[in-house]
Amino acid sequence: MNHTDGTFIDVLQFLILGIQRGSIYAMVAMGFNMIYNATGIINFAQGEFVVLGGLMMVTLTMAFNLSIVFSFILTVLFVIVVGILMERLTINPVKHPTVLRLIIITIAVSIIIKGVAMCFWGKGSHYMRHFSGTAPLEFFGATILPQTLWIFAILFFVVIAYIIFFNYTMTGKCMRACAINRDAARLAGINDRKMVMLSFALSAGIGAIAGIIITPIIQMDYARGAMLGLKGFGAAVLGGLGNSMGAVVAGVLLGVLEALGAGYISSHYMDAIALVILLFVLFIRPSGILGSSEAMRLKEF
Amino acid sequence: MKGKNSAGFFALVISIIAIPFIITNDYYIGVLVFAAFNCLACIGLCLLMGYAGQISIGHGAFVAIGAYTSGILTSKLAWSPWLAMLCGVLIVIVVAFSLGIPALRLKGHYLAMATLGFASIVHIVAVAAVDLTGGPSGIVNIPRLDLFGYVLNSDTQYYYFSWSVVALAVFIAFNLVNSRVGRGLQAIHGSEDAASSLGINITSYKVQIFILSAVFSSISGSLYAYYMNYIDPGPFGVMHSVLLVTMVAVGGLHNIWGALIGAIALSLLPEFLSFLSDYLQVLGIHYQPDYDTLVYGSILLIIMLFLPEGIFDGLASTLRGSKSFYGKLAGRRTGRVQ
Amino acid sequence: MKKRILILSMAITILLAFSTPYVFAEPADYHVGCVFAVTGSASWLGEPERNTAEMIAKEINAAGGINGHKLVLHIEDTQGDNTRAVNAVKKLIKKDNVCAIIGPSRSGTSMAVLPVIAESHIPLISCAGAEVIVTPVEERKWVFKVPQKDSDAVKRIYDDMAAKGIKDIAIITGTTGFGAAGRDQLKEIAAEYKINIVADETYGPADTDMTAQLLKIKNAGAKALVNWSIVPAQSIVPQNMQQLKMTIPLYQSHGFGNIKYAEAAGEAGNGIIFPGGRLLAVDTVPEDNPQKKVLVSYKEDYEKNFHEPVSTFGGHAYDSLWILVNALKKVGDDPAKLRDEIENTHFVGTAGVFNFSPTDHCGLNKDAFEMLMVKDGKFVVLKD
Amino acid sequence: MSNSILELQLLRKNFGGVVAVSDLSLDIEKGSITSLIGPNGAGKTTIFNLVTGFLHPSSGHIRFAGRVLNKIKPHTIAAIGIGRTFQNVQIFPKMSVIENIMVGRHLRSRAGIFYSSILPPFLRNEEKLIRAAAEKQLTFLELEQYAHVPAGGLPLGNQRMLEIARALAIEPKLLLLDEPASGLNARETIAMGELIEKIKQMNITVLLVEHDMELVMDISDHVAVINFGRLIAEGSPAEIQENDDVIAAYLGE
Repeated sequence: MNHTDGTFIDVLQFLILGIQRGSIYAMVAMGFNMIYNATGIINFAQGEFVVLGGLMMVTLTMAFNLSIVFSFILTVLFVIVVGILMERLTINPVKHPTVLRLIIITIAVSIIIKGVAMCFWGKGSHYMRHFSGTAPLEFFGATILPQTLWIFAILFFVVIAYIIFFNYTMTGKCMRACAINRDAARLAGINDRKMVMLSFALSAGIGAIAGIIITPIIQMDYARGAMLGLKGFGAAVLGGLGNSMGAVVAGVLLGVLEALGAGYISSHYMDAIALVILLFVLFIRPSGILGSSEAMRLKEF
Repeated sequence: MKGKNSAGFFALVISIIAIPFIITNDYYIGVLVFAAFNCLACIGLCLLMGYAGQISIGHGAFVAIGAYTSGILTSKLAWSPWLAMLCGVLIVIVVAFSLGIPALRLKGHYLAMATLGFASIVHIVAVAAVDLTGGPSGIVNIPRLDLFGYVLNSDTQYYYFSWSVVALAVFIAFNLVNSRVGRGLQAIHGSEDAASSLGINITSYKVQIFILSAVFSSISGSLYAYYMNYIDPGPFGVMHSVLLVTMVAVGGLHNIWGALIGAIALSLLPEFLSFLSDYLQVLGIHYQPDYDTLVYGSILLIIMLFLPEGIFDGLASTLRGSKSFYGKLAGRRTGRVQ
Repeated sequence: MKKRILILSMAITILLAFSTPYVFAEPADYHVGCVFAVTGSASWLGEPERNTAEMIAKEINAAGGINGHKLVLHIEDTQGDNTRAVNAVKKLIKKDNVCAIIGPSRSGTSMAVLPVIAESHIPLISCAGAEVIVTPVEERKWVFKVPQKDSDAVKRIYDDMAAKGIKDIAIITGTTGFGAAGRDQLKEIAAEYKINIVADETYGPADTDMTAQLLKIKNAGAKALVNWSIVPAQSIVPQNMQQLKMTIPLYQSHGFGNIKYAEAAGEAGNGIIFPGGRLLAVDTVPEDNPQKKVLVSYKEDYEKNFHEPVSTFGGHAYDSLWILVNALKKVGDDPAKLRDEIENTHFVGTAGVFNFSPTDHCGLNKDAFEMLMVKDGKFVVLKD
Repeated sequence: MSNSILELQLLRKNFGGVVAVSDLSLDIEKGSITSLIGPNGAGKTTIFNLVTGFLHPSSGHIRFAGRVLNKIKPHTIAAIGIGRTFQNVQIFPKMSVIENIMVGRHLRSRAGIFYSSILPPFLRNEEKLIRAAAEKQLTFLELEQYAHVPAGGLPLGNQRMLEIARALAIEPKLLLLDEPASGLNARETIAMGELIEKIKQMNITVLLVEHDMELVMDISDHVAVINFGRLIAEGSPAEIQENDDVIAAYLGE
C-alpha cells in the first residue's frame, strides 16, 4: 500500500467528513444569528429545532411513507410553526426582560421541546433512509456519500436564499434595519415585533432543514439538541456573533477541525474539540475571529 | 443572622431533626438525602446568581469534579474519604479560579454559554477518560463516609449528616449576604460601575464568589459519591447543571430560602409525580416517569413568565397580601429593565 | 418565616406518608423486582424484557399464581443509566420489599448494582452478557445471569475465523460495560487461537460517527473486524464501513441480537456474522433439539401479544423470570432459600440449557450459541 | 500649583477615529467647587470617566494629589480618594437606602469572604461601625425616614441625594458630580445647591458637570468651558458669563 497516498486520502476523507458536520453547525449558527440580530437574545432552544426537524422527517418518511420532498416541506413548516409559537407564547409576553430571565425562558422552552420529543418519539435513536441511496461515490480516492452531497448542496442553497432575502427583499431589508438600530427602524415605520416573530420563524426553519439533512447520517434522538446548539453557538461566536456569512465559514471550519481532531488526536474527545475552541474564542476574543471588535462594542452583551 | 432569618434557620433545624421521626421509610429518607445534595449546590449557585448576578450553567461540572475526585482517590488509591473530599475542594478551587478569571469578564448570554460549554467538556472527559474515570461504566466500591471512626451506614445517619452540612451552608450564606462582602456582591449585581466607583474590586469579588459556590457544589458531589458508593457520568450531564439553575430560579433567585425551597421542591417532584401517577392511573391517564422532563420545563417556564422572582417571593407576597403580587403576575413591575 | 417552614415540612411529611401504598400490600403476594432499560439508548434490550416479564406474570396470575400466591412485579426503568439502576434497586429493596430481582439489562448497570445486592442479601438474576458479573463466583454469591457467556461468544467468533483462515483482525468495542468486558475477552482469547489483533479501537455509546476509527483499521490491514457493543451506535459501524468501501467481513457480538439493529444498519448490514441464541432463528432449529418446544412457544406468545419480532433480550427475561418462579414454587419467598434453590437449578430456556452450580452462576456453555448471519434484514443460521 | 488637587495635562482620548477629549489641560484647586460646562457631547462625561479610571487616556496625564492615575482601575481610584456620581442615577435598586450607603463604607472596613462567612465577634463590631457611619450620612442628607425602603422606590430627587450620600460615605477628598440637578424640580435644585456647598465646607473638593446655569453660576468658585473636547475658556463665573467664545459655543457659530 502506498502510504503517502493513504495519508492524502485520509486527510481528504476527514475534510469531507468535517465539511459535512460543519455545514450543520453553520446552519445552526445562522439560526442563532437571526434571532440575536432581531432581539439580542441567544436562543438556547436552537438545537431543539434541529432535533424536531430530524425527528419529524423520520416520522413522515419512515412511518407515513411520504415522499422526501413533501415531507421536507411539511417538516420545515411544522418547525416554523413551533418557532412562531415559542416567540408568541414565551418571548413576546415578557414586558420587562432581564438577560437572566430570557436565558432561563429559552432554556425552559428547550427542556419542554426535549420533553415533548421524548414523549412522542421515545428515547431511542431514529434512523432514516438516505435521500438517494447509500452507495458511496469515489472522490480522488476518498469516498463520499450521496447524502453528503445533498448536505453541501442544501447549505449552498440556504446561503444563497439568505443573501437574496436580506439584500434584495423589502422584508429582509427591514429585518436588517431592526438589527442595526431597533429604535430608528421603529421610527421608520417598521413593525419590530413582527420582525422578531419572523426571525424566530426563519431561524426555526433553518434549524429544521439542518436536522432533516443530517438525520440519515447521524441517527437522530431527542437528546441531541444541547450539543448541536452548543457547537452551533461556537460557530456563531467564532464567526462573530450576528455575522451570518462569518458563521458559515466558522461552522465549516469548526467541523473540519473536529474531524481532523477525531482522526489524529482522539475520537473520544471529538465533541470536546469544538467546545474547547468555543471557550478559547470567548475568553480571548469574544467578538469572534472573523468578526470585528469595533462592531462588537456597539452591541450589548 | 438576625430577625426573620434566624427564626427561619431555627425552624429549619427543628424540621431536620424531626423529619426522621415522622418518615420512617428508608427510601424516602434516601430521597431527602439527595435533596440535601441539591440544596447544598443550589445555595452556592444562589449566592452567585441571585446576589452577585452572574449566571452559571456549569455548576454540575463542579459537582462532578467533587464526586470524581472523591471516587477515584478513595476507590483506587484508598485515601480517606475526608482527605479525598478536601482534595476535591482544592481541585475545584483551582479549576474555578482558572475558569472564573477569563469567564467572568463575559456577561449575560456569553457567560451562560461559556459555563455550559465547560460543563459539557467535563462530562465528555468523564465519559472518554476511561482509564481515569471508568468511562460509562463508572467507579464502583466507593467507601462510605465515617465520622470520628463511626461509619455512616444507615440512610438516617447519612440524612442527619448531610442536612447538618446544609444547615451549616445556610448559616454561612446568611452571614455572607448580610456582611460587607454580601453587600458588595449585591452592589455588583445592581450596577458594576457604581460598585467599582465605591472601591469594590469587581473582578476579584466575582471570582471569589464563583469559587465559593463551586466549592459548595464540589462538597455536594463528594457527599453524593460517598452516599451512592458508585458514580458514573450519567447524572453529571449538562442537564444536571440546567436542573440546578432551574431549582434556584424556581425557588427564587434573590433569596437563600428561595433556593432552598426550589431545591427541595424539585428534588421531591419525581416522587410526588410517581405518587400522583398511581392516582392518575385510576383516572385512566397513564403517567410515565418520562414526562418528568416536560413537567420540569413547564414549571420553569410558568414561573419565569408569571413569577420571575420565584415561588418564595410569590408566596411571601401572597402571605403579605400585597398588591404587588398581582402587579408581578401581570408582569408590570418597573425599574427592572435591562 | 418559621411558621411557613413548618407548614412546608408538614406538607411534605403528609405527602410522603400517603405515598407509600405498597408497604401495606397483602403479605401473601410474592414481590419480585425488575430493573430493565425500558427507555433510553438500550431500550431495544429493556422493552422486550419488560413486555416478556409482564406477559409471564399475567399468565401465572391468570392460572392462580404461584402455589396460590399472586406474583407482583415491580418494574423499574433504568433508562440504561447506571445511577438510576442503583437507585431503582435500592428502592425495590427498601420500599417494595422484593424477595428477588431480575435484570438489569446492561452489563455496566449490573456491575453498578452489585455492591447493593451483596450488602442487602437479595438474589439477582441479571439479563446482561458480561461474564465478570458472575465471576469470581465467591464474590458474587447473590448474583446469577442468564445470557450466554461473552467468552463463549468470542470462541465461536474465533472458531469461525479459524475455519476461514483469518489471522489478522481488528476489534472495535463500545466503552460501555458490555463492550469493555468483550474487549478484554477478545484480547485474552486471541492468543489461544493464534489470532493477531492489529488494531484495537473503541467508541462511546453516544458517538455518531466511527469513520476515524475505521480508517485506522483500514490502514492497519486487518482481514476481519469484530464490533462488540450493545447500544444502537453499533449499527453505525457497518454504515461507515460501506461509506469507506471496506469489504472485510464484519463480526458482531451477541449484543446484536435484536432485529432492529439489523434494520438500523440498513443494506450495509447484509452479511454481518454474529453468535446468537437459537431464539433468533427458531425455524431452523431441528425438532429434536431440547430447546425447540420452549423457543416455539415463547416466540408465538410474544409475537402474538406484541406484534413485533422476538429478540434475544426478551428471551433473557423469559429465562430469568421462569427460573425465579420455579424456585418460588419450591421454597417460597425467603431470599436466602431462593438463592440456594437457584444455585442448583436445571432449566431449559431460550438461551440454552441451564445447569447452575455453586461454581457456575451462568450455567450455559458455548453450544448455546449458533452462528447467525444478516441476510436481507433477517437473521439466518450460518451454514458452513 | 501646589494648591491644586487634580491636574489634567494634555489629556487626550480617541474612540476609533473620533477625538472625544483633545489635549486638554486643567487644574482643580483644592477645596473649591469647579464646574465643567459645555454643550452635549463636548466630552465632559468622558473626562469624568478618565479621572475615575473607567476609561484610560490615549495620551496625556492625570495627577491626583501628586499621583499619576493613567492606568489605575476604578476601585483603586476610589481608594485613593475620588468619589463620583453618575449622569443616569446608578443606585442599587433592590437594596434598602441604608444598605446602599453601607456599600459606600466598603473601603473603610476589611472583612473578607472567609470572616464574613463565619462572622467572628470582632466583625460584629466592624458591622456596627459601618451601620453607624451610614446612619450619620443619612442624617446629614435628611433621608432617615427612608432608611429601610428599597432604594429603587425613591423619587428621583432622593435617588440623586442617596447617590451623593453613598459617594460621601467613602470619605473622598474629591467628589465628581455628573449632572446632579438634571430631572430635579426647582425646589429640589435649590436643595441640591445647598448640599453641594455643605460638602465644600466639609473640606471636600467638588468637580461638577451641570447644565443648570443658574446653579453653576451660583455655587461655583471656578468654571471651565469645554467644546469638542477642548478647553475654550476658564475663570470665575462672572468672567465666563462675559466670554465671547463661550457665548458663541452655546449659541452656535
